Amino acid sequence: MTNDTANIPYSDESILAVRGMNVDIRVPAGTLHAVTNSAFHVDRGETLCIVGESGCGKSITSLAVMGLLPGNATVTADVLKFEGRDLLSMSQKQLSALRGNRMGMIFQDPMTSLNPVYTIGNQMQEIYVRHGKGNAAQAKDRAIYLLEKVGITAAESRLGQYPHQLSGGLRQRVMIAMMLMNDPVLIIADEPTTALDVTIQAQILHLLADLQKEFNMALILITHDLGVVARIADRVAVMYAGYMVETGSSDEVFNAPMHPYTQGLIDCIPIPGKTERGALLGSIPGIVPALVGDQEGCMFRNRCDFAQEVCGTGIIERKALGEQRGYRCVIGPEQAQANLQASRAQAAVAAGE
Amino acid sequence: MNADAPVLECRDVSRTFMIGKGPFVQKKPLRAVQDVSLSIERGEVLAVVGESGCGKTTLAKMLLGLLPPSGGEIFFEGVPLSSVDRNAVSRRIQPVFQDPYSSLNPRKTLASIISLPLDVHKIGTPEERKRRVEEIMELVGLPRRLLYSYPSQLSGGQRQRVAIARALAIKPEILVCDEPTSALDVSVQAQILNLLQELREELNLTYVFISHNLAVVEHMSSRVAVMYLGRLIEFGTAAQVFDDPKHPYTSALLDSVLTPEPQYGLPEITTMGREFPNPLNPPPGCAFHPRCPKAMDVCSQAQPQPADENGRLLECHLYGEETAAA
Amino acid sequence: MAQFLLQRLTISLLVAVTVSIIGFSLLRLSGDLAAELAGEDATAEEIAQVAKSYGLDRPFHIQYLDWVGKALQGDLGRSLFTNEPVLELITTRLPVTVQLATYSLILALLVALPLGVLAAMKQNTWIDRLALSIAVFGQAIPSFWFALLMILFFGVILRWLPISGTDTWRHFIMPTITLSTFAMPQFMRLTRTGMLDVLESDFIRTARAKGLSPMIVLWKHALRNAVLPVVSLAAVAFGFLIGGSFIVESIFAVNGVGFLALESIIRQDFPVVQSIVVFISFVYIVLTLLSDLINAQLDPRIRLN
Amino acid sequence: MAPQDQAASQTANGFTAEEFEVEAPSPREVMRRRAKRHFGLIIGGSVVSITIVCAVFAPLIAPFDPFEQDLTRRLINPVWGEGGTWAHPLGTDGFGRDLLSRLIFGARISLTIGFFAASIAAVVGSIIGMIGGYFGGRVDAVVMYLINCKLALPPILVALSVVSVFGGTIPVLIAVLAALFWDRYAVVTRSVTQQIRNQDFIAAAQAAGCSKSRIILSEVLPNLTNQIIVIASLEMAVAILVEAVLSFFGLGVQPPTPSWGLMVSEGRDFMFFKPYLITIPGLAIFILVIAINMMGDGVRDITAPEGRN
Repeated sequence: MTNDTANIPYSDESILAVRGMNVDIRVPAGTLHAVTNSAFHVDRGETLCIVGESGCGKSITSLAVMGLLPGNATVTADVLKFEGRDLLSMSQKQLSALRGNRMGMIFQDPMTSLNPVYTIGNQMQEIYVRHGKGNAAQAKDRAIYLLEKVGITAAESRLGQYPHQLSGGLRQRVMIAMMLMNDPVLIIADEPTTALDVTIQAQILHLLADLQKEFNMALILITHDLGVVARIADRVAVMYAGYMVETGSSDEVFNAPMHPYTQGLIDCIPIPGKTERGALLGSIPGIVPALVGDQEGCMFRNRCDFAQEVCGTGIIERKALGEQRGYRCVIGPEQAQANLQASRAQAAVAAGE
Repeated sequence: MNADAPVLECRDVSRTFMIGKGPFVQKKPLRAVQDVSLSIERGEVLAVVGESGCGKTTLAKMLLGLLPPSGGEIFFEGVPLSSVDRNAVSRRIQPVFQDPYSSLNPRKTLASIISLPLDVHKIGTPEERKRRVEEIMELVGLPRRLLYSYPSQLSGGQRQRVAIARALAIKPEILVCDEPTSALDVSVQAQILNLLQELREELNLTYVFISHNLAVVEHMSSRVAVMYLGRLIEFGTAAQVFDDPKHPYTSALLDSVLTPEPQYGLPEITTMGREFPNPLNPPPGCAFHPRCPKAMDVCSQAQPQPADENGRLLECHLYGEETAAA
Repeated sequence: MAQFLLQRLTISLLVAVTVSIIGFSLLRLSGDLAAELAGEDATAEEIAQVAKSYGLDRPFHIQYLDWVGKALQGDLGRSLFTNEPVLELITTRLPVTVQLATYSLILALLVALPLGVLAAMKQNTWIDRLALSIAVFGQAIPSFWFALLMILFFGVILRWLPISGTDTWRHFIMPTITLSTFAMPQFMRLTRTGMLDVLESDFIRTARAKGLSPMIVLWKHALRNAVLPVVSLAAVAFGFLIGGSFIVESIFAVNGVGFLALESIIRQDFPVVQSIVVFISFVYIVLTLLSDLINAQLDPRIRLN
Repeated sequence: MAPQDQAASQTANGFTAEEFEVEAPSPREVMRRRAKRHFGLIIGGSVVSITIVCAVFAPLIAPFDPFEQDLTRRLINPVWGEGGTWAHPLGTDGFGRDLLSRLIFGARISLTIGFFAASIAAVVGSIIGMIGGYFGGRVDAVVMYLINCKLALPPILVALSVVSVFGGTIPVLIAVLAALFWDRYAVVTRSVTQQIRNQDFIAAAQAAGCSKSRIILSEVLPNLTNQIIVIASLEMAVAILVEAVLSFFGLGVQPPTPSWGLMVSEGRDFMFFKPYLITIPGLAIFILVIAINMMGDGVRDITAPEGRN
């Protein structure tokens, strides 16, 4: 496969740098191409959001970085570097020395992500002691300090509690505090607020953003919620069917989306004060294609209003618009913007009727 | 039946569950819905919003007649729902549920799922039912070819279309949609919302639309009922509630809506930082006061009474007679 | 926790009462007890007299309460056959049965737990298939036949092991193996599925994301959750092993409670049979209660709710 | 209405036919495909089918009358043993009866008792379990209490006692075994029904006006059939084993009826010098029970939602 992501620049200081990453999973029906030619990087103090709908490969991407994929998955990449060290050439032992230590991960469902039979304190101390940061007493002090940091009152008494005694929002805070025990440089949060109520969601996101600033970490936030992305991301990568179809800064992607998928996705969301009440929303017809077996052309073409014959063949090249800005579509940037204006005008007319 | 009466009306409806298992555990009352009064006019979309555990799903079950209220009464066109035959209710009010995976029986074909209401009420001959099923499938955008497919062969959005088709099969007047799109992807959510909008106009339906997603609610509804811990705390037209929220909880909910507008950044929600209270042990007075930025002394002492504020209903000590008197 | 305990105790008591009623009626099912006691060529008058002297002419529930009252004082009646007190018969034979059941339980767990864990970790490999085959084998083999085959092979052809009696530890080898094949497959399957479920759970992924070593993930985080159901089964299985030991006991001439039960059934010695049935049920009830307590101790969700 | 209809469906989805193509096979098709690749199911199924054929056509297949004694032809070794003859491929027993013929007729006993005991237990246990699981509360408490009582009684001892009182006829054996093995159906159907009961499709059926019995029979039961079949096959195997145990101890099927358990018992007197008398009938039980187990496991595998193959 020709690789058009190799020339996207990244700095030596980047905490995590990925270029040309593929994840293939063996399934009974064949090979599932979960992630294809993926490229991203994240620096200290920076928030990268990977956004996409279910099955687009965003969670697989994060698990690949953490080295947590199941045995039937294979990861290949031109570059997969964490703090300048090649992750692909590391042994499982070396990887597990990094996990929970230099990089932490927060999962979607706080109700099931903590072990029900051990206390909060036990689970928080364990990660500290395991990575040789100190003894149990020091771990306890650090745990109390961090629980207070994430806004949990009566931190010391919480250490003796079991997960089922806490609400979902509190558990997610515990999870965050636990992953901060060893001062990681990278936090990957996979849908950290999806299972929570809207009011709790805003708090947790705020907490993550504040902690990231305070500890000067790199944050990769994985979500399907464009609202979350727009509000928290520095840079955004939009994924569809295993491909990163559009990348850029948050402002660029949301204010001037180039890829028809990104454009359609943004138009799907009603915005109070902007979208007319009761009018029809923009929508993307059809469903996500199956990713098993050989692929050719653009994976979005079956659902795309602007699909042409060329979309069905070969590899769709990434069009670079700036250092980090790019998208994977045959339509040129001017035409893409014109298409966006035209479809929005059409929607406005339809709404006016 | 009274034609002028609201199509559905709740008067002081409450539902209490006794929580606790076994003969030796003391049961605690969980007041899932408390003294809710609201009306639904023909042809409108009434939205019920609130966080999980606020009682909106219990209210939906009561409106469907699946759960009797433990206090108050629900009226259907002016007639108490409890006096209406269960079958008559089911012919006129139908549900659409949140999870399209659990709402369809995995062992049945689409044909038998969609025709279930017709079969139960013995409407028409088998051929007529089949024709009706095909007709309704086309209406919700399902190709006829899928007639004998199983739910496991469909995507989430397709399944939700099946659920809508089943609800519409016996031509009901009211659909109670309980979080109909929250299990779906954004692009599919838009498809389903559009479908619901079109069906409503075309079939002259009335919707009770339950959701926690305020952006969706604002888009869909004509009137909005905001619930907190079982109580109706604000109830007015969509314009009233969304353009000028009065209750501090409604404002907080609106503030926490995250739209894809990068210029705004994350909202500051300070007092909402407190956790949602335990419904088994609700705070005294106004249940929202521990999280309320405008809480006063009275809020922790007395339960505010519903007050009419320019045609909208509000339950807050900031409004109504108390403040008027002060 | 106290409520949980109280609830379990009440249920156990209710079950115990019901089981004792069923056990008591077993005796009545066997026909006219008075006629049997009076002897084969007793006249109707003599039978009536016997019935009266044993209190058999009273209503059923009075007889039951009478029986319960005596049983609570340790009087379980006498054997129709040997005229020995039933309690004495059972207590002298119980130790060897308990010994045999304990050995078998330990052997079954020693084989099944590691095998189950290994099978789950190496799912769909040859180890997994081997473990499942052993389980199917153990489930399907008729234990009386398996016992006979072992006698034939190890006792008669190879002459390695004694084929009957309980004199030395070597006498226990074949009975223990036979009895444990009965319980082993269940333990194996339960450990395997429990482990498979746990290994797929979110908190195991969390433990791995924390960088814990595979050994700690397995021993600390996975196993404790996976063995919760095995603990319950172990208690139940112990009751089953005592109840099912008669096959093994009769074939290897182990003079335990099971053998006594079988002899008594064949001799239609129902006071003994009824006492053994009720006794074993009570053992089972106490064991399940115990396993609930252990489970509550292992699982804070039960203990603290 | 019609033109409106059309307009609506166009704007509602604007789908082309291709996007709604169902690529996934139907559940039945998936089952069929998995069954074809399932080694255990094929082997187990074949053995069980052969046994059924033997049992049904026993009089036509068996070379001899299984009851006919011939003291001149006692204890002839099987064909591979010393003095074996093709006239009696598996040899003869202590009464000179042909072992093969007795084995073939014995399949009838095993299968009849196993099948009817498992089926009756399935009906009783599943009804109890579904009722407990569906209605919950007090009804469920009663069901749990019944199950607990059943579990507390030592099954085989009770079976032995009851059979010793009522005699070892086939109807008695079936009734006793069914009464002893309903609990596993009840436990499984109860817990599955509890899960299903909370699914939205039950609420949808209620909202459509279905009666309780209709919901249990047409919404809940179809989701249980696979599990019930799996348990039934496993319980059938257990029932066959228990019947063999009872007969082995002389409390089951009475001689001279050819039951496999009884044959092992009869062979026990000669086992030290004619081991085939116990190995052959024992092997028959073992193979049939393994085959039924393999079939049961196979059914579970091919009907499992995610497919374990």
